[in-house]
Amino acid sequence: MAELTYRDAVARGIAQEMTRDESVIMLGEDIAGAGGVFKTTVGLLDQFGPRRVRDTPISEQAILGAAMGAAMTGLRPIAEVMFSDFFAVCWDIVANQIAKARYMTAGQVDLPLVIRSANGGGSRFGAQHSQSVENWAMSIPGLKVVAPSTPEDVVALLAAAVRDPDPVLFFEHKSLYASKGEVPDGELVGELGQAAVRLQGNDVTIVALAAMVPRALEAASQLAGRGVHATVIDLRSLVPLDVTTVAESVTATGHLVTVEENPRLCGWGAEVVSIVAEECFYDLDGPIVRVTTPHVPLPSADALEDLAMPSAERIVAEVLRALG
Amino acid sequence: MAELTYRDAVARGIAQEMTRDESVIMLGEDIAGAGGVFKTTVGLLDQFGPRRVRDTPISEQAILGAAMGAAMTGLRPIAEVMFSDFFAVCWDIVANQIAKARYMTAGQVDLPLVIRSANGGGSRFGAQHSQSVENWAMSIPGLKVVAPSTPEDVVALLAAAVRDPDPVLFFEHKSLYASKGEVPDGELVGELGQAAVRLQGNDVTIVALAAMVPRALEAASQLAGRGVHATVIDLRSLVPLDVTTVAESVTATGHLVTVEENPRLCGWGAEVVSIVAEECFYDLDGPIVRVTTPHVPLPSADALEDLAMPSAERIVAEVLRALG
Amino acid sequence: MTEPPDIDQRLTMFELMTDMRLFEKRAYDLFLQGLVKGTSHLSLGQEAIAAAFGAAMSENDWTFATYRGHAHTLARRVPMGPVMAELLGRDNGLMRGKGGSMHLTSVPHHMMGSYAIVGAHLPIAVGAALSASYRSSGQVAVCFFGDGTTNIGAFHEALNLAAVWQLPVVFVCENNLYMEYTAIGSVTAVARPAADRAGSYGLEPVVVDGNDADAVYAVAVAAMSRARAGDGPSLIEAVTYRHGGHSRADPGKYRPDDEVAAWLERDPIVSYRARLIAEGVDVALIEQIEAEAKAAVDAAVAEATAGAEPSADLLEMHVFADGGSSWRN
Amino acid sequence: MTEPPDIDQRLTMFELMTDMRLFEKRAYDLFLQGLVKGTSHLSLGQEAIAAAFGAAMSENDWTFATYRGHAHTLARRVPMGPVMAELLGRDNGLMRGKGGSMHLTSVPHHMMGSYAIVGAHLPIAVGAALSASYRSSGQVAVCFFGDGTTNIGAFHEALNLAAVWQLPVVFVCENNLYMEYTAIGSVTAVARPAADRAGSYGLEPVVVDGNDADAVYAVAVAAMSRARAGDGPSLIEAVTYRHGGHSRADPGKYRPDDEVAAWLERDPIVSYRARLIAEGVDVALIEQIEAEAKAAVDAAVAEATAGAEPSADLLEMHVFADGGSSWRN
Ligand SMILES: Cc1ncc(C[n+]2csc(CCOP(=O)(O)OP(=O)(O)O)c2C)c(N)n1
Ligand SMILES: Cc1ncc(C[n+]2csc(CCOP(=O)(O)OP(=O)(O)O)c2C)c(N)n1
Ligand SMILES: [Mg+2]
Ligand SMILES: [Mg+2]
Repeated sequence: MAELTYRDAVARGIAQEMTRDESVIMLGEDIAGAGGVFKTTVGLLDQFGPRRVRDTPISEQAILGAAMGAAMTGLRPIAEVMFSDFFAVCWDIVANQIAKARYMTAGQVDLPLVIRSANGGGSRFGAQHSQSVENWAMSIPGLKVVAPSTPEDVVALLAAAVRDPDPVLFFEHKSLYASKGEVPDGELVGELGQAAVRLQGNDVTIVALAAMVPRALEAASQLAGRGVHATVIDLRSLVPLDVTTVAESVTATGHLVTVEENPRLCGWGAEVVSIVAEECFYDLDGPIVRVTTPHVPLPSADALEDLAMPSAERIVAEVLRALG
Repeated sequence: MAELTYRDAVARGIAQEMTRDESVIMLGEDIAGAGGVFKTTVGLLDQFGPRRVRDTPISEQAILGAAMGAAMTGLRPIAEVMFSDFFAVCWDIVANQIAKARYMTAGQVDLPLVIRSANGGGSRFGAQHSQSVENWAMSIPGLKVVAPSTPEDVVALLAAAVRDPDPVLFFEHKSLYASKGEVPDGELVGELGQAAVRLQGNDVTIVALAAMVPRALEAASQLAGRGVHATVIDLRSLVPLDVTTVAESVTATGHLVTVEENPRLCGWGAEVVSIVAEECFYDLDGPIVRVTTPHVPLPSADALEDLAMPSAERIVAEVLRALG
Repeated sequence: MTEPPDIDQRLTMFELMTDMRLFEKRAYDLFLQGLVKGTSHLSLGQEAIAAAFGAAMSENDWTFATYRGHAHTLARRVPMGPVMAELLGRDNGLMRGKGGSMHLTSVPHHMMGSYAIVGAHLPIAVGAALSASYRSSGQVAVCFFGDGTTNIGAFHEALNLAAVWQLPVVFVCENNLYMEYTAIGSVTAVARPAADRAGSYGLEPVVVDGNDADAVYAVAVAAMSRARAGDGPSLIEAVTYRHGGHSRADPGKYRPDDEVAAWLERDPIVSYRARLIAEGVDVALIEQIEAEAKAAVDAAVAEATAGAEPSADLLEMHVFADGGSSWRN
Repeated sequence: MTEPPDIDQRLTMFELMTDMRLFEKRAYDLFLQGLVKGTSHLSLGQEAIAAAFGAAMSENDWTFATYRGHAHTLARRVPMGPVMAELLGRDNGLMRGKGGSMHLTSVPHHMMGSYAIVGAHLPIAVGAALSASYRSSGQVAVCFFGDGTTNIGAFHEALNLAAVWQLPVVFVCENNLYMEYTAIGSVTAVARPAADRAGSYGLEPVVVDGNDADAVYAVAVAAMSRARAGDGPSLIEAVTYRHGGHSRADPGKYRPDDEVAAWLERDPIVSYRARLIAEGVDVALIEQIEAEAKAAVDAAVAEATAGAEPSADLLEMHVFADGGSSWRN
């Protein structure tokens, strides 16, 4: 057991898999010589050499296209998109090519690849470097979508993603990179599609992801002070989605609040709410409430950005509203 | 009053606005000389000349970037993205640039532009030419999103979109192009953000969009034969969203079924459901049901594509299920 | 530069071109009968390019093609029956009806896909070449695309990356002078849409008569061996013309009659047939090839039309590697 | 080719460069004090390019810049106070704190934005040029970007479209030899990332010493008048070097010491100052310009630090033209 930052957990997870499997290679901007602009890939060039850890030009379509072509022909690439906002410049490769190839060919094409990206706000980087775009990925059939909240999950789910036979979009949260947590020694391999119940309570189910998990936990502890006991579920992966864990909890609590960083419309929260509104309708004791970023681009000033993203205080207020 | 196809309504709406306003120009692939690959812009080159109706290279980023730059500097461009699937190759310009410019500059930048695109399935074009991507647009703050279902609405809402001071994504449905309807003579200008109640009934509220509207109406007529009377709401625009009309109807019927062509996860249906599950919870008499395309890419064979998209029969079955 | 192809190669090319021509003409007939669904894009008139590469490539080399991919698929010896059945949307189709004409793929034949978004497959081909290079497999990725594709961003990114990493990929621009309905010359800053861009990637401009199978074969062989030798990518512009419209819905009327007529005169198959005979190939052999092609197409149509509609369970299959589409528990 | 700039222009350039230098050095100090939030990208060492274009452009011409846009913003005479306040995220900032360092924009000054996605603003600048051409306004769009930007798809699409339509846009590649932390030479197929691509768009390659304001001024004037004459776009590669790291978080240690030292020797402001004095400009005048710049920066800091935090209602303002963000009734 060692304490590791979320940032260092990335390199550890990758190193574990690259050591095990020669077919794993990496490509991305500034990932090799510089160890990544977020320092998530430090040491990997030295350990695995320039054939396996490759700096690319600023050409996201080429990076992801190359990852796809390599995956179709026997490799297991890990590609990096530096900021998840940049998925917009290469979305065709992700949404139209990678996601659809297996289906269109009736299963002929294998695409064991991982695309890592730094996602989310809180760093005062402004509207083009702060988005939470995991809902973009979730809306495209054919992609798996993972977003860990702890260093241990980073290692374990990254390993699972690399071993997964399907394309996985792996969202690392920028504002969690500096956070620390205990990570067990030795090989670590998680399972995609298992939510984690981070806190158990009987009054309300709070579902969160990535950086919203610590905030939901903080909100839960404030709520506990007011006699409201929340279950906090960390989804960890959006596809596959652990509906069972959510539904079981809602059945017990009768109340659901989702906490997401996505802007208001069509986020993953809306999906979770819709599933529950259909499948657990008769278990619900009150309206379902989503806590989201308002439907605005993220502002850069710290005062405004803090206001935009769901805070523990806002979660508390919304939970109390949901409970009526 | 004349009968017009949905296809011809596009050219009529554009011609109306180009005649009125010199600052309206058009750009896109094959839109000028060829009159559009869907023949939606036939005659406009002759009428308005090559300075105003411009064929472009296959360069979607340049097309939409140029539209943005022109809109920032005094023009009101109408750009075409031939198939809405191709938004993936220029999504950065849409989602990161056009949608965010006004906000990031605290209102300095005006972007009166329209992006038209042929959206949706039913033409056996396969997974890369058949998607319904209006939910992609809805999820991005800063865009208005329109998707008409009738020739009259095509003219009226296209005119409204061109006059709107904000960027509007205008989704024309490929499988409606050949459909016909009465269109009043003279200038026609609609209003964005007003849903249309296409049928009034007391038992269930069905909310649909674009090509799903005629299917919902067909389902409603089958349901009427079984004694179930549905209200059918044609949303017409997703942003602005006419929540009032939906909520009023749900309050009256107690049941909501959404019918969308989007693949299952994070479609606009999930958004509508989530709003209702929060704001109309106590009016609901049963689970909310979404009818969607399953979460798969669209197959090309006719038998499979027909199975994929919501049919009147499936809508009937799901409504009956929602009613319990 | 290289030797002319030997007689076996030339007969192979003639055979491939004949297969392609007869196959696509029949597919067009079936479309007129309402049997071919969706859209399709024929290579009629452009066959020499696909055939020459088909002859020049080794079995393990990879093909990446566009929606205009029937010829390239047949060039890899993918059996005609499943291809025709795919155009008809049948369960015995190459992809069981899930892809259709625009997405023909046969991984066992190293036909790595037909891509319907302009430009997308260029970087994907680069990835295959990266894999070949990483594994020192000696394989080459060959990527076919149209003139219009040279103006999209992915073209630029793919060419640069392939050149920087000196990967074994051959980019083949089939310049048929038109995009869909618009002439390439009217929207391109240079006269030769591919060749005049080669310098941007440190590559030599290569232009070849795309209607002359022997000429294409020569540049193909050179580019393939350059790739295999580790000397990096090539960019070839093969000038050609499509006899028909862009897709099945298009009569192609935007093209001047005399231009069409001049190119029909230069039919790559008619002229190649004449050349072979003039150079001593027995007419009987030629006719035998033609008869075999016709028989193969007949058999393919029979196979395809006998196919069932795709079964309903296919709809939710093949999204993920486990065979299904489940996104939840 | 053109006359050397007259003395007024030269003093303008010196003044602009001095403003930029002192402004950014102070911004860096404020960052070290924790007052500048988020990220920021300095042009220290690269000022001659922005200043020369600032002097060569007319008031109505448009600037499109990147996240490395402080210098280009000041070059359009945008007042320093609101710019500094924007870096501090204050309500009196140029965009009221909503954009930050990477998105400086001042439409009244025709500073049409700083764009933080590599390549995106090239097609946008093309659109402004289209508007100028359509309205026969005589305006020119000038678009600045880095060497690394030449490898992204949007670069290619924008250059081609501008050339096809012969639009009044000047593309200026500030080749500072590095992208973020990686040398441009290691990921680019040609030696001169912009100039060696000019031919792809039918343009002449233009390379200029980006640390020599007079030289940049000369090519700027030529390109601007070409654009205004209706002769279409230009692509200029101005070779330069950033004194510091890529962004505030980067010490720039990946660069060889002697390379850094050699370029510091070639500081564009120090050398220009010396040249002006050598050519007879009164030292007192130079010192006055410097003193004024310092005073302006002092005043800007005072103005910025006196600014309030942005008010909470700003969060949901400015999404739509009606001033708000409402997406529903
Ligand atoms: C990104 C994108 N834009 C537009 C299209 C629509 N489209 C399909 S084929 C085509 C023309 C392609 O021309 P070219 O590259 O010359 O190939 P050809 O069809 O002539 O073989 C266009 C515009 C598309 N499929 N993808
Ligand atoms: C599409 C995209 N990819 C990557 C980045 C991250 N990024 C920001 S600046 C930069 C380097 C740009 O280099 P260059 O164009 O040379 O400009 P410079 O910063 O040297 O002025 C990179 C990779 C980005 N902002 N956008
Ligand atoms: Mg073509
Ligand atoms: Mg640079």
